[in-house]
Amino acid sequence: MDALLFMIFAAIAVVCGINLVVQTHPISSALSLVGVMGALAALYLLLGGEFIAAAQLVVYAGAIMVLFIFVIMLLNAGTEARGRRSWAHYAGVPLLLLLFGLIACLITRRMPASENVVFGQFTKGGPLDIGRALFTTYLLPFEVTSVLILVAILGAIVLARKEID
Amino acid sequence: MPALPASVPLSWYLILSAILFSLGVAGFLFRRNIITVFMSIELMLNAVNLSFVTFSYKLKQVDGHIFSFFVMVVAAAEAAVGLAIILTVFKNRQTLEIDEVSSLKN
Amino acid sequence: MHQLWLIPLLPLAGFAINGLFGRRLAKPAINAVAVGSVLLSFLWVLKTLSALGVFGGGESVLELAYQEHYFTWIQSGSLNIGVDFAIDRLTAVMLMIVTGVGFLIHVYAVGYMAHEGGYYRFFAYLNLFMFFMLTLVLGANFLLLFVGWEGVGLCSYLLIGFYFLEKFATDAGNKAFIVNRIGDFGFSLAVFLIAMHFGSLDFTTVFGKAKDMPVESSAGWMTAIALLLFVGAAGKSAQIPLYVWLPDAMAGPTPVSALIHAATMVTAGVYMVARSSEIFLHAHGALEVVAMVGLATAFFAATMGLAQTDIKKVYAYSTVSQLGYMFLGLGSGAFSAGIFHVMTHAFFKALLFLGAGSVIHAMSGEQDLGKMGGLKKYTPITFWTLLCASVAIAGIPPFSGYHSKDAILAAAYEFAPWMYWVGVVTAGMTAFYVFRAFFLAFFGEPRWKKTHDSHGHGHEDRDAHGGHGHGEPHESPASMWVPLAVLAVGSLAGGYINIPKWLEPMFKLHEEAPGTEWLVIVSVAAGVIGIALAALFYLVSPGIPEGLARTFSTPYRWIYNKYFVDEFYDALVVNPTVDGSRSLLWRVVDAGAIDGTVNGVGKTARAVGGILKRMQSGSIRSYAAWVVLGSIIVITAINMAGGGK
Amino acid sequence: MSLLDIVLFLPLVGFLLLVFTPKGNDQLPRVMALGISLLVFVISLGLIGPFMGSTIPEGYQFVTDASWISSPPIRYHIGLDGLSLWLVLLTTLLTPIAVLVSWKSIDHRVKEFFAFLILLEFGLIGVFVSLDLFLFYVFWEIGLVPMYFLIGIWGHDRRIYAAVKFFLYTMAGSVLMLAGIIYLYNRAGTFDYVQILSQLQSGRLVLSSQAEMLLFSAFFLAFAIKVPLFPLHTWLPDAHVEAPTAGSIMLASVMLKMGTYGLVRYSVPLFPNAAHKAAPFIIGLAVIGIIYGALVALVQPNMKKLVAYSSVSHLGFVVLGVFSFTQQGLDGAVYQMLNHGISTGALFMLVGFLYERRHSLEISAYGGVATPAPNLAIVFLITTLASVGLPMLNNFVGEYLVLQGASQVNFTATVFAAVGVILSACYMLWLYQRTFYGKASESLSHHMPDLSTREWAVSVPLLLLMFWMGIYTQTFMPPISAQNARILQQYQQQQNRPQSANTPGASEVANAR
Amino acid sequence: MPANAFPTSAEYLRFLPEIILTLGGVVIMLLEAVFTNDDQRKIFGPLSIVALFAALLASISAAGDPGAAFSNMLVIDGFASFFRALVIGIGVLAILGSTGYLRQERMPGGEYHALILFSILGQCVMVSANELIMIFIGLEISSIASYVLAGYLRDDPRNNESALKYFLLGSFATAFLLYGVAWIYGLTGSTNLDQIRGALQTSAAPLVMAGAAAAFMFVGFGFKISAAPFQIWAPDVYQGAPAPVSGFLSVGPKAAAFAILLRVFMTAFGPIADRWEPMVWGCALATMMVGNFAALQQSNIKRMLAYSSIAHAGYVLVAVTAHSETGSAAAMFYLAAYAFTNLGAFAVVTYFSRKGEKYVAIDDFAGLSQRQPAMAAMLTIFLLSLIGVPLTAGFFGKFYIFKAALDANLTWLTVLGLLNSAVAAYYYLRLLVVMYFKDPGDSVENLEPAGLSLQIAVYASAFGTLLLGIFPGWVLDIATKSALK
Repeated sequence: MDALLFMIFAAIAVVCGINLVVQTHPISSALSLVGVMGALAALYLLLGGEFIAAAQLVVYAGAIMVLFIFVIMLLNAGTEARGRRSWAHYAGVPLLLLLFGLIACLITRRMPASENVVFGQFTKGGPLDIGRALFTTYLLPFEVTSVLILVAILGAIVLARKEID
Repeated sequence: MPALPASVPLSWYLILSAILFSLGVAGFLFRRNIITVFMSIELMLNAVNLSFVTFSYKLKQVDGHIFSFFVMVVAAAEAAVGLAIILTVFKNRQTLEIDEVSSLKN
Repeated sequence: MHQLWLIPLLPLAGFAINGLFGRRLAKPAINAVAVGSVLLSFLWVLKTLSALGVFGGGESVLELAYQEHYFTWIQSGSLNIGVDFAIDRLTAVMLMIVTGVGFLIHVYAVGYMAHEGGYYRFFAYLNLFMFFMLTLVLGANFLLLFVGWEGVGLCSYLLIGFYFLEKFATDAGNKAFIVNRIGDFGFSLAVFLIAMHFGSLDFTTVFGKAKDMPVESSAGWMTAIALLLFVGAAGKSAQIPLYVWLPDAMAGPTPVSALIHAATMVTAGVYMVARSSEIFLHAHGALEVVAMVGLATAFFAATMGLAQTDIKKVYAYSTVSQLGYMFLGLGSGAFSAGIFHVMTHAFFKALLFLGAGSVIHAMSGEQDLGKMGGLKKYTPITFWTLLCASVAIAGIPPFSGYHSKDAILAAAYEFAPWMYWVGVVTAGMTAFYVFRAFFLAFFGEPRWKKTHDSHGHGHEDRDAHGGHGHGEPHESPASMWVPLAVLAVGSLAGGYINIPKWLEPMFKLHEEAPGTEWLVIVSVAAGVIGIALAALFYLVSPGIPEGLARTFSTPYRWIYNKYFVDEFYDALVVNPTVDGSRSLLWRVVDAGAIDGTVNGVGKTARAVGGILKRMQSGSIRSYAAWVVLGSIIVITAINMAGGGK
Repeated sequence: MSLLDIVLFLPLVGFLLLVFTPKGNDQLPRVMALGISLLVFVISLGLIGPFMGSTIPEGYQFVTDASWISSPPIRYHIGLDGLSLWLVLLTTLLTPIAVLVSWKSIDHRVKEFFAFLILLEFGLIGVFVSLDLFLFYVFWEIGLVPMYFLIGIWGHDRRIYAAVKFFLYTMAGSVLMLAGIIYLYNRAGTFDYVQILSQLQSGRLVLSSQAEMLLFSAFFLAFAIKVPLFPLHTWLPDAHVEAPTAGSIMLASVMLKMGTYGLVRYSVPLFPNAAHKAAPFIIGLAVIGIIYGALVALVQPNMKKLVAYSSVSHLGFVVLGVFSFTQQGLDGAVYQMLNHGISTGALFMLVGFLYERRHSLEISAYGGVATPAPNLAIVFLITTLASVGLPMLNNFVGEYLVLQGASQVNFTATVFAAVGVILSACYMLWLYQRTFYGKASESLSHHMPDLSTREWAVSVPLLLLMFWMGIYTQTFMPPISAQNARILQQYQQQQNRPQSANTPGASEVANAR
Repeated sequence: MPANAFPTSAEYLRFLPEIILTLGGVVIMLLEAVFTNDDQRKIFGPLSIVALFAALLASISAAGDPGAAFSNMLVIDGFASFFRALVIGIGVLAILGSTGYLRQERMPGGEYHALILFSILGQCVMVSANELIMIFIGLEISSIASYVLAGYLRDDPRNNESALKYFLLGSFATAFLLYGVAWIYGLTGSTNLDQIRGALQTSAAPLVMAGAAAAFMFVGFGFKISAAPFQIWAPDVYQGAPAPVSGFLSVGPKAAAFAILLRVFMTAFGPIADRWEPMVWGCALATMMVGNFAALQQSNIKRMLAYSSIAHAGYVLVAVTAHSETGSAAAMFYLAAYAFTNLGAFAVVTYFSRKGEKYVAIDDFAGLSQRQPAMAAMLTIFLLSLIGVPLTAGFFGKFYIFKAALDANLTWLTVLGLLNSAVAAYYYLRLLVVMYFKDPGDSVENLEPAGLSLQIAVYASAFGTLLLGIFPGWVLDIATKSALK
């Protein structure tokens, strides 16, 4: 059952990922990305990450992707024009294959052997555990992240504010 | 069709992560719309998160989840700033073609 | 202390005064300083020699060299070179010649140069020359000898180029200096070898050690030293193959030719070889080389003298030839005979040049024999004195040349009979061309009358007398002819100063072998025949020379053009050096190869930069591709390094 | 605070004073520069004291040894011995001369010019008195900067090319020397020259033969470029031709000596075995340089270029002398450094005089100068004769000793080097003939005044020195000779010491960190 | 889970500089609404400098009480304190150098100063972090602020492009960094540097994977320090960004990135140094060469300085390659020396470029020495320092680095590096040539004297450059004392 679920969601993730890459209209790509995120949320659940699966849907698929789509709409972005292709376009395929091959080879050959993933084996990914960790061990990063967001807001304001001077 | 096993090895998750990461890279390399390129980066970050969560499962720790949580937050922050930057670029150039934004060069 | 330093320093003081203040001094003052300093020097030589007992004692004095030390010149490690002067018999002879003849020539020059520009400069140089020449003969070590050696070369350079507005004069000066430098190159190498092998440069030490060595020492370095010294001598004394500068040196004023290029400086080589006789005697084969070169020089220079038309050139080649004789004497082992000839030659050759100067003076600067003739009645004193000198050089008894030449030829016969015979032929030729010049100048129709006026201008600033180049030839003033007369006496009677005998303590006296009295007769006969032929060709039937020249046109052309040696040197050495340096070394090696490499490095660097900057295409996607490529490289590299563990 | 400190830092003070001099007045910087440089010269005369007299002191005089940087221990360690004494004096003498020479010819950016000139003096003195390798390197590089500006701002047409080439060439060589210095420090634990030397001599520091050779090469390259040794010489003609007169004087007279000084001070004592091994090769280059420089000088149409190539030739003698490792050779080499400083400096100065009058460096633009300017002709002639090595003038003594020393170890090289002496007469006399002899053209006569009082004032000291150093060498030679004797003694000791590195095992031990 | 869930006051003190900077930034943001634009420029400059000085004092006092803080998230050791002081100092000079620029571009000052402060805050967090998560967050704070700063003049297309390139490529590289972090977390079970080190020292540690993780992380760090082949963004970004920002970017984030690179690689990845050393060796060489050789061809001074900054990163990488105590100290000294030098150089460029950065071609500098001799002299000092002429900071920086490299037996890298520095002399000299040897052109005609704050920035940088060049001892002593093992 676990395997089947993994297969299904993994397939969805990969197909949506590929779709993201091949679609020429940003909206299609954005929707594909949402698909990937949803599939990943399901996989997180399989891995015992209850909180993170929820966050994935709320923060990522919900907030961030809405922002993306909003901007796409705002800028009225259309289908990519077929322009000239730089060398990166042609070199990209072998480069990608090399990179992927390298990573995959490392994972399959060199990663220390470990058990299979069985749903329910790991249950510490709930909000309680996360919250406890965040407010004890990870208190500082948590707080500092607020500054990070502040900076982001400030930056967005600087760049997007209506007029200068 | 061989009988489906009850569960899959951990490394399959990692491979999936690698595939998604590579797809993200591919999107960066092949897409010409700046927003799509940016979304490809988000895809890469998602792939990384999958790795974190997978490793967290393996180690039976919550730290990986925390890390991926921070990644999400950072991704959100980046999205805000990044989209703002894209907006200014669009305002100045009226285009989202990434290849058009190449006036600074030798 | 006999204050030997005064001898060279008096002329140096003269040089300093005239050199520094001469431009503001009146001519009489310049004369007084220049001539007076040499005179004082001459007198100091006399005083010193008499104090040393030379004139009174005879045999017993100066057995050993008398030496004075002033200060250390160069001190480095074990090498200690002092400023030391010494007098021995050889030096005494040279001192007398240099100061005596030098004084006469100074006096002569007062008259001769009276109308020249740069008067003070001339006398300053002349005094400087005296200083260096005296240093040369007084120096008690090889390096001090070398100081004088180079110094006289410098003065020669300056005086040859005295008329520095003329390119040929300065060219001749450069040539003299550079050819001398080639000789000095050999000399200096010899000095290095001497210091290396003897540990000192002092004459006493070096010759003392050399004396203790086995005769005809087989040590190669000894021969090397001797031959290298001889290279130096050949440069200074104009021997084959380095004689080429001397004929050109006649571009200088005539007193210079007399003093430097006849009487004193050019004999420095002879002096030096004689001085180093111990080394030559102990060097295997060196003397043979000296003799051969001397003989060859004597012979070939004589042949070249046959066809010269410039009176000074004739005498110049005769000087080369006579110097060859001296080396023949030295090489035959008769060192004293060589020195003897130095002395007599100083008399008669100085006289020849001064006489020639007087003739030129009379002809208002004309030097071409072809444009002279019939001067006998205009310049009687010059005529008679020149006759004296010509007879002397022809080797006719009892004139001085006869004595010394006879001594040399006798030694040569003993050394190798064929050398004697060549020497005799040379003597005949000498007599011929000297009298040829004599006859052409003083006898026959005056050939100068028609062209006279135009010539006065042509040589205006080259040699004397543009100012009074009009009218008939005239006798020279007293300051000129008195020295001529004194030298004539020397040429006449100088042979009776028995130099070989005087030098006997230093050089083995050359006893004439019994049964060789006929040698003298033959050589004298050769001289007489030479004179007779000259008389026949140039007095009796003047058509013969042209006929001969036509008949033997090829040899004549070779002789007339001095065997094309200058052209040969130019083509073989000078031009290749200059052209090669310019086109190969400078343009190809320096600018092309070396600088090209240097600039090439710069260009390559910039080209690499040009390639690298292409990475910067401005496109974000290609940048990302670089990042991907980089990450692949980095991951691969880090995996390679670990060795797969 | 010893006398030497004052001599060293007074120019720096002068530089700062000049920098902060108000703009606008051109005369003030000239007077200041002259005053400072003369003051330095007068004070520096006091340095001779301990070296005169019957005994030459062992070791360094006027030593100041203070900490500069604590870690790594870099010390401000300076001192003077027979080797550096005269080079310091040469520097302090030539600086006021260079100032006077530039009095009129520099008429724009006057203040900067003199400031750089005085700064240059600071760097040059520093090079000669440093006894700490690091300090030495610092001064070595400092000298580069003012010279770069002197050439670049006040030079002739291709000055930029020349300045950049000069800088890069020297830089390329010196960075490797820096690597060598650092390596030596890592091995010895100190930058102090005296200590490193004593460590090497006592055997506390043993370099493997390979390491020694590499270190020697690193130092040698820097020095050889500066000397400059064939085939690293091509920066020199360009730099000289383009530099202003004062720059040429300082460059030829003092800066080139930095290289030869380095060879004597560092290359030979620190790396005797490597020096010994490399000697035949270096002697070969030196001899090639002597002949090559002379031949190329022969055909130069440009006066300064001619003199520059003659420098290549002359300095070949110095290198030849140093690498003969004989007393005479070393004495001659050091003496020749001074001689070359005097006579070539004077030549550049005189060429500068000519240039000021006619604004051309082409020989063909001259001819017959002796007629309108006889005094200039005489001064030039004496300098020419000094340069060709006429006895009783300074160069002769140096050349003689060098060749005498070299003849004892390599007679073939001596023979070829002596050819250079012939050639020097060729190019110098030909230059003189073409410039001064002949009939002067109308335009030349009008623009060729004879020497002015100022020009006399700078010429006379140099002329006097040419004679003095040629005739009475005992004033100068004993300190040099004594120091060289020590260097040679050390060199021979090092040679005799069994070298542990020839067996691989031992070298590894020596290399172990 | 650590016992001390609640931080002690000592821990807050150790974090005080960051707190001050945060407060400073927030106060500026709040006050922004109160003042007009003109007033903002006048007030916020001094205000941020006050905040920076307060932070500096706090970090100095924190240095007196070293130790960990916040569950080992931070470690305030000498190394951290040194870099904190350095980046804060950089901030002061950067603000001084940009006041005039803001005025001339008529830009509001509030956000600018706040962003600088936040960026420095991020760098402070980075350099004192002992945990990958903190490093990541600090890096992001610094980076996001930097992205915005690079595009601060949002109506200027050059600024936009610069920001976009910086942002996209920076995020791209960060993804690689995170991927590496994920792996190292999976392999060692921790993101704490000390624990990673401990895990890697065990015999069972999967070193190949750890190496690959290190490589991924190096991509991220290499990007920030502009090490080849991840340097390509730098020229475009530096050229496009406002001049004072370029100056700031070339030293501040770079110094912090080097600090974490050193800390991560020497602490966490110390046990696998033999694996990454050859890789860093190659990167160091490639970086030096790319920087120096490409700089030979530049005609835009900002671009040239960008390449020069790449090359200098290469020199520091040589010190990283040495991965020794002296190497670490040398890198610290070098970064300090380079900070003064490069900030000074950019300050002069800022001054010279004038409104709209009109004059940024090298040839525009012709005759500067005659119109503004003092400024030209200062730029000369900076350039000589960049060349590495003795008695300037740059020389001692290079000296210490190559000394450390030779200590570590990196002979060839040393030789090649030194030769590189000789090549580099060429392009710096070219600027000197133009300034001093060429006649003044139009570009220097209407050059006003520099403003006070810029003059302070330039003279202070020059002073620092010379001070570190003549008496490098005290900084080096501090660096040596606080160097990583």
